[in-house]
Amino acid sequence: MIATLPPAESWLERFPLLVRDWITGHLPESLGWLAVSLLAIVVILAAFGLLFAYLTLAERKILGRIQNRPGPNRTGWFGLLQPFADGIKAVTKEDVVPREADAVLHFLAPVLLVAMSLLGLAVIPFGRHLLAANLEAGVLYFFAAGAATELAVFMAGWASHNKYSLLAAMRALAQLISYELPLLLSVVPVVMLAGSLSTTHIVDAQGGWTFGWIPHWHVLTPWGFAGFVMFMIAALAESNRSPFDLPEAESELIAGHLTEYSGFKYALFFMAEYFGMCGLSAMAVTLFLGGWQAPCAFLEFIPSYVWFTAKLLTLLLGFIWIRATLPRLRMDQLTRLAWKFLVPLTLLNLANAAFWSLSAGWSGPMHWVRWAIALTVVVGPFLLLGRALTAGVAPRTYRYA
Amino acid sequence: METPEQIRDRLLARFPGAQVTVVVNGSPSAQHSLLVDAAHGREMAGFLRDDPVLKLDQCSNVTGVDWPEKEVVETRKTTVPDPAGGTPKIIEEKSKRIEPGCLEVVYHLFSVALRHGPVVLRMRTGNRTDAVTLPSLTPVWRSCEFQEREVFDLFGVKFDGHPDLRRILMWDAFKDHPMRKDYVEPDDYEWEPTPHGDVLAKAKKHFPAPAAPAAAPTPPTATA
Amino acid sequence: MLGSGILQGLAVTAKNFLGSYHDPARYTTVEYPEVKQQLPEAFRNFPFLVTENATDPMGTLRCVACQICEKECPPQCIFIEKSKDKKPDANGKLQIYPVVFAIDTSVCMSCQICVEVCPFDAIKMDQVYEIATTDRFDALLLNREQLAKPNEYFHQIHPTEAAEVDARLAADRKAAEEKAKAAAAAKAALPAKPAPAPVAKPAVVPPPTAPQSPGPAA
Amino acid sequence: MDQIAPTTVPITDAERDELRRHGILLTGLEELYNWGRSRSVWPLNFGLACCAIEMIAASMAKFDIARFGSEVFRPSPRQADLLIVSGTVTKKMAPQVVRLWNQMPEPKFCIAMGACAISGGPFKQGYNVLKGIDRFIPVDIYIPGCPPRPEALLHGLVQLQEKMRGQTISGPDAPRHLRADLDCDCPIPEFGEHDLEPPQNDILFQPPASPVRTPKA
Amino acid sequence: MQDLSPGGAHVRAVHDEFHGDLLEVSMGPHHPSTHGVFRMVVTLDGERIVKLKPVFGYLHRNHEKLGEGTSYLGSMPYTDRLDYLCSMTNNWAYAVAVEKLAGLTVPERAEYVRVILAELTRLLNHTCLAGFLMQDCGCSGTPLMYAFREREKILDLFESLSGSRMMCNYQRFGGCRVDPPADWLARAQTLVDGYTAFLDEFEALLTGNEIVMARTQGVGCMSAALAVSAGVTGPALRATGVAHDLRKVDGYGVYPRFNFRVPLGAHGDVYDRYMIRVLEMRESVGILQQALAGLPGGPIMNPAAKLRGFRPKAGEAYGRIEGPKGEIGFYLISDGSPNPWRYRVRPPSFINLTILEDMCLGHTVADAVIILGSVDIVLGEVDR
Repeated sequence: MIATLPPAESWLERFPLLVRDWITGHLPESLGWLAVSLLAIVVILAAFGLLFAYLTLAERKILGRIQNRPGPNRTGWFGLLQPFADGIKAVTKEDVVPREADAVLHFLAPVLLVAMSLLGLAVIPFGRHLLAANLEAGVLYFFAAGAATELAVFMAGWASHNKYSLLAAMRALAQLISYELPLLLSVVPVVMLAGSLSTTHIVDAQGGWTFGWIPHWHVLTPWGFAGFVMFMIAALAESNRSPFDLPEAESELIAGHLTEYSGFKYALFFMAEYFGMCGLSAMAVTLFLGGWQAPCAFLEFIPSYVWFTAKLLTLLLGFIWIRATLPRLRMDQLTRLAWKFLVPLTLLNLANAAFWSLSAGWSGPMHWVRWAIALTVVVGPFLLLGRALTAGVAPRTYRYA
Repeated sequence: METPEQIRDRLLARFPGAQVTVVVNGSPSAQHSLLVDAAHGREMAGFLRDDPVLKLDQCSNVTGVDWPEKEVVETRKTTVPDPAGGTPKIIEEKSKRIEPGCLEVVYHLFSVALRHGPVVLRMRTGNRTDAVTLPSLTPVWRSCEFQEREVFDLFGVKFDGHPDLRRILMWDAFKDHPMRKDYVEPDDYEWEPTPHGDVLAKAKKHFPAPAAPAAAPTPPTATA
Repeated sequence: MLGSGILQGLAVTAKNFLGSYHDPARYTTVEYPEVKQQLPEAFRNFPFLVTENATDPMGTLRCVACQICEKECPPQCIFIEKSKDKKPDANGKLQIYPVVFAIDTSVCMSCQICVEVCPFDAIKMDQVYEIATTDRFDALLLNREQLAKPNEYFHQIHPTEAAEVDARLAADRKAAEEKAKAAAAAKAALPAKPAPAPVAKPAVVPPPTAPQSPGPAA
Repeated sequence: MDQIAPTTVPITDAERDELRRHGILLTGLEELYNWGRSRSVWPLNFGLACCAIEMIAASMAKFDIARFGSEVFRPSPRQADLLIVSGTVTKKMAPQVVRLWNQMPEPKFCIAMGACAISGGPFKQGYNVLKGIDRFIPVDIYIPGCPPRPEALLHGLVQLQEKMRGQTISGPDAPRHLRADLDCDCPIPEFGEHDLEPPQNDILFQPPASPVRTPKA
Repeated sequence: MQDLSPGGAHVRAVHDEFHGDLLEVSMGPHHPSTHGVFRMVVTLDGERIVKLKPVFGYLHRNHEKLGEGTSYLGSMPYTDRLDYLCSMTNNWAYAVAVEKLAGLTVPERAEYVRVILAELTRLLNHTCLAGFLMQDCGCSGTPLMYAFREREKILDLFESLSGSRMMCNYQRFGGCRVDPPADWLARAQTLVDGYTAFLDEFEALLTGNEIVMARTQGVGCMSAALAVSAGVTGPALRATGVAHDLRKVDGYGVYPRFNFRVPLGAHGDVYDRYMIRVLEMRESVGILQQALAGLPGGPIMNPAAKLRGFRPKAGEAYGRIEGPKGEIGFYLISDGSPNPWRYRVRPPSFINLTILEDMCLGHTVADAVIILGSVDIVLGEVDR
């Protein structure tokens, strides 16, 4: 029965809409738009709140498994209640504001951070019919909201009146300036090829399959793959995740901008970090991984939001895996990586995408020429710039006495 | 490597006014040492470091030793021939004398380049109270920097020419030199579960423990 | 190539992640309160006093209050008061006994020197470690009654050492009995004093058999 | 442990579990609060000496303190719930430890891990060694040993969780920050010419009067 | 001649270079990466260090004073607590000093057992160091966890031999306390056989990692001349290219019988110090294989050695061995009584810190943390 219906019309696919309509159906017509918006906010808050809770647990458990141990497993079944215990504790903990601190900014920073990192989620199409706000300039809106998060980190560091926090604030600003650029530049090709700043258009542009099993996702093109990798590197830096967690570098700056935060405010920071991570991953899914599109035609019966969630979780697992493996970069290396490596590569990638767009009509043997040129433009500069970046750094041989 | 006697002779030849004596070590280790006078200490150390035969480029260990003044009972035996022509009589004369105390700094020198050592260098202060200055060997060996600060901190030897002579282990306001043999530690033995010996004596001074003031507020958390 | 080292590292962590699900060498956790690690026989944590008879622990302490351990204890956490009178020990011989024998476990560093120096095999190392408490003063000062544990317990935690000790003590006892018998026989001829107390050697020095090697290079 | 026994808990754990099995959720605010904080004890990433290595070992793969939800060793005292004084507290360090304790937000707990932290341990005769951290800050759990095995630390943590579960939001057991009559801060000792001044906090440190206990029957 | 004095030309050059507003930060005594209670007062220009003053003494627990108050044997368990990662080598160094003082010889079997335990300790220490260093670099615990996984295996061996995981108190003057039984040796052999595989995996995780290399290469360089003058010993000295390993130089114990090499660095930076340790571990595995294969029979204690009432005659002795952190030595003066008159520890990690400031100047805070980590200190030994 499912197979006969177009996938967009299937009952499972429309299920969230049905629920929404059922709820708003009880309300007068005039309040309908408000109810729909509020409902979207509540659903996003609840879903991402829950995702945040279990992401912390997943991170602790996966880190544990990578480190040959089980991780939290005693609070509730398999430790499933652990996030709630942490939450209860964080809420009931005493809130300390240092005497010398700027109390207003000290309070505003975590609130602003959470708010800003949530704003971006409004334009992510989580499914075929699931989108809180369909903005024409959705991508622009997302990055504008995201840029404010680093400001909040700076506020936190500045307001705490702690030397470590101050150092962290300076680091956060340097990081912000360095990584906004590659982050945005790696997105430009997508916008260029989709011809729209709207996230729904971008996802729609990636629809369809060649032979029914090769999706038209951007990541499967040379420029798209390069853009995806660079976007993810920049996203790691934007969300202050290892190996770019310099502002809260534990071994250097105690807890950086978080040093003077306790209790619920600290939990808010934690929450914001995960929201930011989720937001950027969701954006990466939207821009490069085909959004909610299924990877093969015959898998389309699985609802779109399931596909989106699966892709999102995969990226989030990647974040955790990288965190478990890599040490942290130094500040100057971080900025050098941005300016000397990512920015030139993203600019070249822009040209590459332009070429890809112009050569869309090539067929037959020219099809292979197109691929060869695009791959060369990706791999060649990567090797050259990579060598320049790692100049003077190499494995060594040692002599023996 | 040269014997301490040979080093002494060469040092005396090089520094005519200096005093160098070999202190014989009675233990099976037979690590004899050179006692040098403070006035020429630094020049001699520099010579030992740069001398091509010795090349003592590493000062491995610097430490202080406290020798408090002690009463030495010397027994002098004199044989008095018996005027009667019998066996000579042995008269024992006991004399007490106070051997002055001093603080001593010991340097263990090795050569990394020539792989030999140790040459043990000692310097002594005049007494334990006011004449406690010795030349710092930090300009000769960098490794003396912290170790001499430690000797200053724990023994109270003042090192002349040390770039940064401050207390290193104890806090700056601390007044005593705790490694001296006559150091009396602060008496904070209010209560010792199993006192004996010195600890018992100290603890007894505090018993019965003063009853807690009745008006005292309760402890912030219930530890019991 | 830039990134190859990072990918190699990611491979190692991935291997460990997967390995933790099937390879016991990569999943080493002992889930403590439920599963307890098997302690090695040699494990030591705080001393206890050996009594011969569990039913009369205070009457059959091996300790004769010689105070050697008290003197040798590096952190000085043992406190002994000798008795003024003598009581018969497990062998029926009259011995001084400790009136107070206290070990302050809040000071003890489990170095085992008391065990090594004890000539009577009276103090041995225990293996308990779950002794967290909320009160330092009352719970951590162990007195004679808390310290005394029967020889069977010693056999349970250190079977090899306990067997050695028992064999040695039995041999000593036998020797003492023979000596006493001889003394009795001699006493029949001439009144004499009772045999001296048997003195056992510390457990850990094996008998010398091979020639010595040169010591550490000077 | 007798002291923290169910005087404040109306029903025992076994009874509660029994009720749970029948689907009855007891969600008293107090119980929820105690459940939450006892399952999420984040220690301060703070090591002093030898015991710190065993503390690290307890957080490592073989013992894995994470199973109790406590692997989040926070480097900043502001986010920590538990101060594990792991190792010798010297007189030079003691003011810093008290300062750290004061910087921790309520409700906070302290474990004295190892002989040195409890009483100065083997080093107690030293001139620079504080004879027990309980002279300056209140200690909840003492774990003897030199150093205690990692399992002993886990055992101590379980004891602490039990103690937390017995506490109440109001009344004499309430956390300090919820009470107006108590000052949260412990006074920080100063460096004197010969010793710390004062050498102990007389309000906190009230040892029993007699040095040698009478043998218990 | 190079200026090696504190505050020398290279230090002044850094001071002259920076003119911005300076920020003084006190790192420690409670700081996640000071490896205990160590404090660095750091003056920063931005993030660059223009001045760094180490502050010691937060773990000064009067080891030497206590040593003068207890018997020679009574100090043995205290030496466990000096460098609490390497109790076996501390024990050995102290035993060597006392044996020199009293002229005691050690049976051959005990010498072999000492070598086995010392090399196991070296494996343990270097593995943990690499883990801690990577933790300082910002790893989320993974290398440290793998290091401690292997450490637990070695600790299990120590525990089943000596009775304690960390505080072994195993060596005695004139031998060792317990004879290792055959099954213990078999277990040790299994561990040693598997260690190379672990090192390969560990190196795959770290050594070739671009971030690790970028963070550690060219950071915290130390010149050979300065290192020798500052008394730096152990892997930190060998990383500068000075071939100075007491196992070769003094040839103490039975080390001359084993075939092993001493790896040498060329740059003296953090990466070299890390790599020298890794290579040393591979050599240690070789020594262990040889020692386990060649372990002779015989007594484990010199029968002339006394446990109680040990009174060496008046004199003094300085004994040293190559500990995992460098030259650990004990200097003892006996006055013929049961207690030493002077009991001095030559702490390698304390003396290796002498030129910490010289290494850190001009680098950033993040570098200072890993430079300190690469020096490999244990505060129990630094402050004693």
